[in-house]
Amino acid sequence: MNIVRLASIRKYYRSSAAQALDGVDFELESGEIHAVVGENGAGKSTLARILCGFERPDSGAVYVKGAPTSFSSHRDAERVGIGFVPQYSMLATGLTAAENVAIGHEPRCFGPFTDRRRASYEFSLLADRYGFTVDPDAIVASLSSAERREVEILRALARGGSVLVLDEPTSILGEKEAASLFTLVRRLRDSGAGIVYISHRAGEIVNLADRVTVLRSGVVERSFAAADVDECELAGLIVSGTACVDPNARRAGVALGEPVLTIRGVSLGGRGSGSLHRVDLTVRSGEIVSVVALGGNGLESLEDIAAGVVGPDEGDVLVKGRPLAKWPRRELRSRVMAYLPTDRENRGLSPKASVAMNAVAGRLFDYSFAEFAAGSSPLTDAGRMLGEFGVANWKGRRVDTLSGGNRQRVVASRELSGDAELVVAANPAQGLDRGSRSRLLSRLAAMRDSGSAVLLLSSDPDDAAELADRSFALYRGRLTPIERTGSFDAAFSEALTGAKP
Amino acid sequence: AAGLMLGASCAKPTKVADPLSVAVFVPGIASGSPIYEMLVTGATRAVDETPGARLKVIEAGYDQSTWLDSLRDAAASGEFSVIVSSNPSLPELCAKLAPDYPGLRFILADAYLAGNPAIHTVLYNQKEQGYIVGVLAGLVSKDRAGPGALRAALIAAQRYPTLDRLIRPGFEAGLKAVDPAFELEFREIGNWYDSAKAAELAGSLYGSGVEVILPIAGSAGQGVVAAARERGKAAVWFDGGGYALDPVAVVGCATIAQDRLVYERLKLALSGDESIYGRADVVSAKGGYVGFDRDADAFRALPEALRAAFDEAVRALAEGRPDFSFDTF
Amino acid sequence: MSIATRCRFRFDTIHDAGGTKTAMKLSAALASAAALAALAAAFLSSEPASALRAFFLAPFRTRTAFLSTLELAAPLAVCALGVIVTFRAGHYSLGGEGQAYAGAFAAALAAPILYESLGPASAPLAILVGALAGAIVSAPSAIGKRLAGADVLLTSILVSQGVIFAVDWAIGGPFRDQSSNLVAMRAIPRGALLPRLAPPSTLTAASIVALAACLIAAFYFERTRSGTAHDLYGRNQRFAELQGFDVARLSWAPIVAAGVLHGAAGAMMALGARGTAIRGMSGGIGWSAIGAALVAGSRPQALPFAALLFAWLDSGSRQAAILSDLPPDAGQAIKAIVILAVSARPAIAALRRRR
Amino acid sequence: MSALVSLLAGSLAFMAPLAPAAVGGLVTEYVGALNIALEGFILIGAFSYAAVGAVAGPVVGFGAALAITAVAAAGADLFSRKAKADPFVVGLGVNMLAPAAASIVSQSLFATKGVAAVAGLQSTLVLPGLRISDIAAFAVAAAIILAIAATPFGTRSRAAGMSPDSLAMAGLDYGKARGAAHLVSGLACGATGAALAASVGAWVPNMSAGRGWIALVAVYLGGKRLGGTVAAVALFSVMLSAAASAQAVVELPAELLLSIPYFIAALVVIVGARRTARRRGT
Ligand SMILES: Nc1ncnc2c1ncn2[C@@H]1O[C@H](COP(=O)(O)OP(=O)(O)OP(=O)(O)O)[C@@H](O)[C@H]1O
Ligand SMILES: Nc1ncnc2c1ncn2[C@@H]1O[C@H](COP(=O)(O)OP(=O)(O)OP(=O)(O)O)[C@@H](O)[C@H]1O
Ligand SMILES: [Mg+2]
Ligand SMILES: [Mg+2]
Repeated sequence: MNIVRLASIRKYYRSSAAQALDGVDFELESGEIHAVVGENGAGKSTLARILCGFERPDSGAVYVKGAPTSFSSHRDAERVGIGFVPQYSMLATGLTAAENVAIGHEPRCFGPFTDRRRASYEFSLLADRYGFTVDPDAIVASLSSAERREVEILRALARGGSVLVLDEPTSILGEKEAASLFTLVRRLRDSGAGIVYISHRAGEIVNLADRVTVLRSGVVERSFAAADVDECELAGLIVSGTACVDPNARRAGVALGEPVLTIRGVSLGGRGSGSLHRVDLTVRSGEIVSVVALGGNGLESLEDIAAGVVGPDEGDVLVKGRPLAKWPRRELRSRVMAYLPTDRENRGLSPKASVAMNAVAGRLFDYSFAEFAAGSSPLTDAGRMLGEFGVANWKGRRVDTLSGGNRQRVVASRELSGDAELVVAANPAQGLDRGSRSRLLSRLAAMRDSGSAVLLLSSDPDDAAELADRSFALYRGRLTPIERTGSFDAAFSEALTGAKP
Repeated sequence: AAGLMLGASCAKPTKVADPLSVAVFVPGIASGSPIYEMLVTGATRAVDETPGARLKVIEAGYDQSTWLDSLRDAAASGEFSVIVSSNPSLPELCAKLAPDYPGLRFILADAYLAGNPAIHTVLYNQKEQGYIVGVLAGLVSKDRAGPGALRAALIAAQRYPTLDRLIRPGFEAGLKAVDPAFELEFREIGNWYDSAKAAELAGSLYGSGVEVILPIAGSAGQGVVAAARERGKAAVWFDGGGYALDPVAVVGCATIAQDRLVYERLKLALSGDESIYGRADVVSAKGGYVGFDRDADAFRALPEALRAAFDEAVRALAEGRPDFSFDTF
Repeated sequence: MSIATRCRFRFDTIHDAGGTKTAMKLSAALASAAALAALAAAFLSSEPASALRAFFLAPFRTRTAFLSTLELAAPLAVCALGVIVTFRAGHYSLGGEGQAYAGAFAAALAAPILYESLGPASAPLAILVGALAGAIVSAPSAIGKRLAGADVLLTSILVSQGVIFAVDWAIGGPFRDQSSNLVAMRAIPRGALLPRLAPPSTLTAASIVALAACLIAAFYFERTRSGTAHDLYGRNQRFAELQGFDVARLSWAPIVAAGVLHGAAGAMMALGARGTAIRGMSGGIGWSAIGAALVAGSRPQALPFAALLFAWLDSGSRQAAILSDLPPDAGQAIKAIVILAVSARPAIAALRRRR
Repeated sequence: MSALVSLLAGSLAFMAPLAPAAVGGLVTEYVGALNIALEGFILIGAFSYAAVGAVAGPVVGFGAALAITAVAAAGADLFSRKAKADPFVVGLGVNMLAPAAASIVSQSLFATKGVAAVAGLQSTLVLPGLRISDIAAFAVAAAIILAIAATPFGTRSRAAGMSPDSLAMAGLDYGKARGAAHLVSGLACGATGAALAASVGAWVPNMSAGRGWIALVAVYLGGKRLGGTVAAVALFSVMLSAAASAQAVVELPAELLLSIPYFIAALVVIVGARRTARRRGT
């Protein structure tokens, strides 16, 4: 018996003129993990939001345990036990973790007053039950991305728990956090809950899911039992026409050049376990160097240092032999350095500006006054760059009406369309579907081959494994080189968890 | 807007106004303000008595910085040949307009400007007005406070020339006429409407032993009256209308015969007398233009002897003692 | 296909992110505003027809009235341009009122002196002096933002309020025209004022300057690199910094530019019809300017219309008091209702969306 | 000594009508709306007190001031949400409409557009500088403080301001949270207006005299936090009361004195920001 069923759901977004869902049928059984996959912009998040009562479908029906239901807000969905973990963080960052979970259902004392102590206590009970360790009274703004995700998961589980909808939950999680999430999800499934699991990672899905539904352009293309396919087949199904690539079969013989980025004895304090301690790292032209870390081990700090967002407390950061801070920013960014940030909403995009503007922002001052005033060449350039990464239908649209993956494609279009001498790419493949991911990775490889220096910062070891010439693990702010001998994965997990080989 | 713009470009030339059409320009709001109500009454009477004359009342609101624009609109409408108004600050504004609208004439009460051929002004001798309430304030203070320190106060919205040169010295002269030992306290509110702050200032003055306060503060004066009421102290009022605010606390109210003055001068103008323009007159207690309103219970409740002394001072003033007359301001 | 898309009145630019077009917003809102105002007049006047005619048509009926309304719109447009310049840099400065007032004061102070030495050429210089005064009032916010990251909204409103009191004092005290009962400074000599283009209307070159300023600003934001960087900085400062824009300058320059514009607008008022600085003469222009800027959707090209709308309402409520029996507060009430109606999304667009 | 007492009394008198408005401004700030219409709502409150109080007495008048202003504030917010009108422009309209409407109603109710003194509406002094109406105003402020500090209302309002999405995740409606906050800020402005009118026993056009703006500034000066706002209100009250008392000593120009607190506050803000920036190391 299914717990939730969607029948012929349609949803049209006027602001982006997108038919996000076009007659979708979807069923979720209790005790199953049902994966939803598909290209960027296929309608996965929209499906999830309708299932959870955030949006109303234009037409079609939602059935809960066989009865037709209409949700007017997420509260209605919560009431029947549906919890949601959104693709983007939806927390009130100035409140505490416990307050965020309690909101809307605050425990009371003395009549109308909030019982703070009980809210914290209930939060810790919940966290203990699911094996999380977030401090209930910590202000969310002070938590790391992974910890925030834990808060969101706890919020989804706090009420009901008969259905849990997870929208790309692992895109910003490291391997360890991801593993514990999988355990949790399996446990919930085994206790009879239904799980909707949206992801682009074929590996995860094959290991985790019981059933898979493939969406394409708002329509269900296929739905099948996960046991029927292997990882490679699944990857092919998610993105039409992409063959499964053997990760280790690349690497043209490219000559190593001069050091482009030199990080020497850099320390950065005040960030807890994410502080850096005397980090040395050199990236030469013609190589891809990857640094992999689990959440909270300093990857974000290293990103800030390498991109010049903050200066180090100690040590030097040199780009082409010149201190990074001494570079005029405009010259650095328009000629030398490409930067794909982890935090794309704040750093990588100007969400309320047009897509085209976001695409050409980096080369604004490359145009002459007259060229820019005439307006056609920036627009043409934007079209060309966006086309390269497969962003379609972008004219006259604001970036924040794009789907998550398409936003990342816009960032990539801007940053990787030139021939930067140095690329700092932090989690560049987050939220990208298989096809876009491989397109992005091959673009990075091509840039390396034409002499760029690439620093790849990632919480996903797969990125490193596929691409990197040299790899490091970052654990508690210290770098350890990883030798590519023997089992790569084993070497990684040891370095990442601090277990000395 | 574009369509209207086209309409404007083929507009008619300015028309010549009927010589008997009068605008009463109220630099504020008539209702609730005795001086402006009298302005309207006086002008209405003059127009009613003149066959063929027409009257339009224009209220401009209290923001003085917009008065010029309103006056200009009135002048530009071409509907009026005489504008009657009352306020010390109007002569400058009218003088600014006069060159643009040569046919237009202005009669301004409670104002002073000599020598502009389009403008006739009449100023009340407000020094006398101040003197009258000063004497009353002095008598009442002395009567109530006994032989202690003799202090009275003036709370003003803000400082302006008529206040500094006429009202304040007149009030002080009245106090000193009662007893040269009187001291005058002065406080400024900063605007014409913060009655709560006026109440606060008055409250602390009353608390420190002041018995009578004269507010020259427009609506904010209500705050002074309120403070007097709750502490059993007294206030004296200017220009009429004060008794209505409180039947007990307001013990006296100096008046001006605005309705009569406006009636007389407008009557002259409508009869075709051009000689008044360019002149600046001063009217005083002698002609009965400045006086005192006795018709109130609070005043009648004052001690017999006190009232007698006060009446004597007012009578003397009407006969020119002391002499506060002046020709140029 | 939506009406908005069909009525597109400009070429596609890199800025185009869709959305309601301002021209349509303005005109559709005007229609509903007029209907509401008619209703209000019917209740508040004994002769609603003539009140309405006076309110809506008098400002345009005669050449003089129309040109004077244009002149009224000029300082408002310049102020609103200042608002747009700061808002589009993401700085929410509410200090326009004090800056304009200081500009008027400084211009009234400087004009007679400049006139003595320079003669008729003094007017533009006096406006520059006003602009400088506006810039000085804006400086604490600009410096505070640049050096300390101090909240511009807060510093600007505080400094502005302090300056308003201080200028009130200066105009009413040491710099007051002692011979006058108006709380104002000495009248500026006629020759030092902005020359009137079409007497008896108050029209001066100020309105032409204002229009030109709006067009230049529109070009700046839509078609120049720096204007685009400015805009992107306003939308997301971190992003602008990482794209290599000159964020240090953008953190203070728009604030000072707005100060300059506000100060110049104040000077225009003093050197225009008023002929001097009068106590309280800024009369809420800083706030109306924010209203006008928002009604124009932060687009300088739409600003002349929005400013004209506000000036028209101002003038209309005065005209209604003069030509009909509509009291000033009723005029004020109608003005408020029209502003509320204009701020609403056009009813038409809302209906279209519903269907 | 007596100077100190009178300074304190003056500060209390100034603070009583300011405190509720500032706390009300804080509540709307929590939900992320800059409430520039405090001034207009204070006028509505004052007028309602006088108008209803004239028929039904001061107690009912006070209640009516709270209720009417709350409804007006919630209504304005509803309009801005439903018509998608810019809240700032709506605030501008309210500030323009409130005094005009009061004047129109006053004409038909009190037959005057000027001061309308109503017998029996002046609240009695219980201490120097403190009236019964002031105590009521403080009580309203205290109730709101309690509500935002210790009930779900406060947390939800803050969440609405930080991230409307976080409310949606709790199945709560952002619009309703915003509306509730405006309702409360209306209550607060009603209390401020009523306290003002009760201190002089009359409706005086324009009697708010800038207190709405001071309240707004206090919210910002207090860093949009409860403690800070209350401290800023106290600071302003003392400074403004001191400026008034100073007139007894020297005849200083009132306006120049009034400007000083604002300049000092601006300086405090800039220096404070500089120190925070230093601490953050940027
Ligand atoms: N709030 C919105 N406003 C307008 N259009 C939207 C909105 N949300 C989604 N869309 C559009 O609907 C379509 C489906 O988007 P959705 O977010 O569901 O995709 P997705 O499958 O989750 O993609 P991704 O893998 O990139 O997250 C896209 O074309 C997107 O641009
Ligand atoms: N935060 C901002 N920073 C800079 N400029 C802005 C900002 N908000 C708006 N603008 C400017 O104002 C214009 C209107 O903004 P927006 O795109 O939100 O309106 P719209 O979509 O055209 O209209 P609406 O949203 O009312 O239908 C933009 O084109 C931009 O030029
Ligand atoms: Mg998605
Ligand atoms: Mg928009």
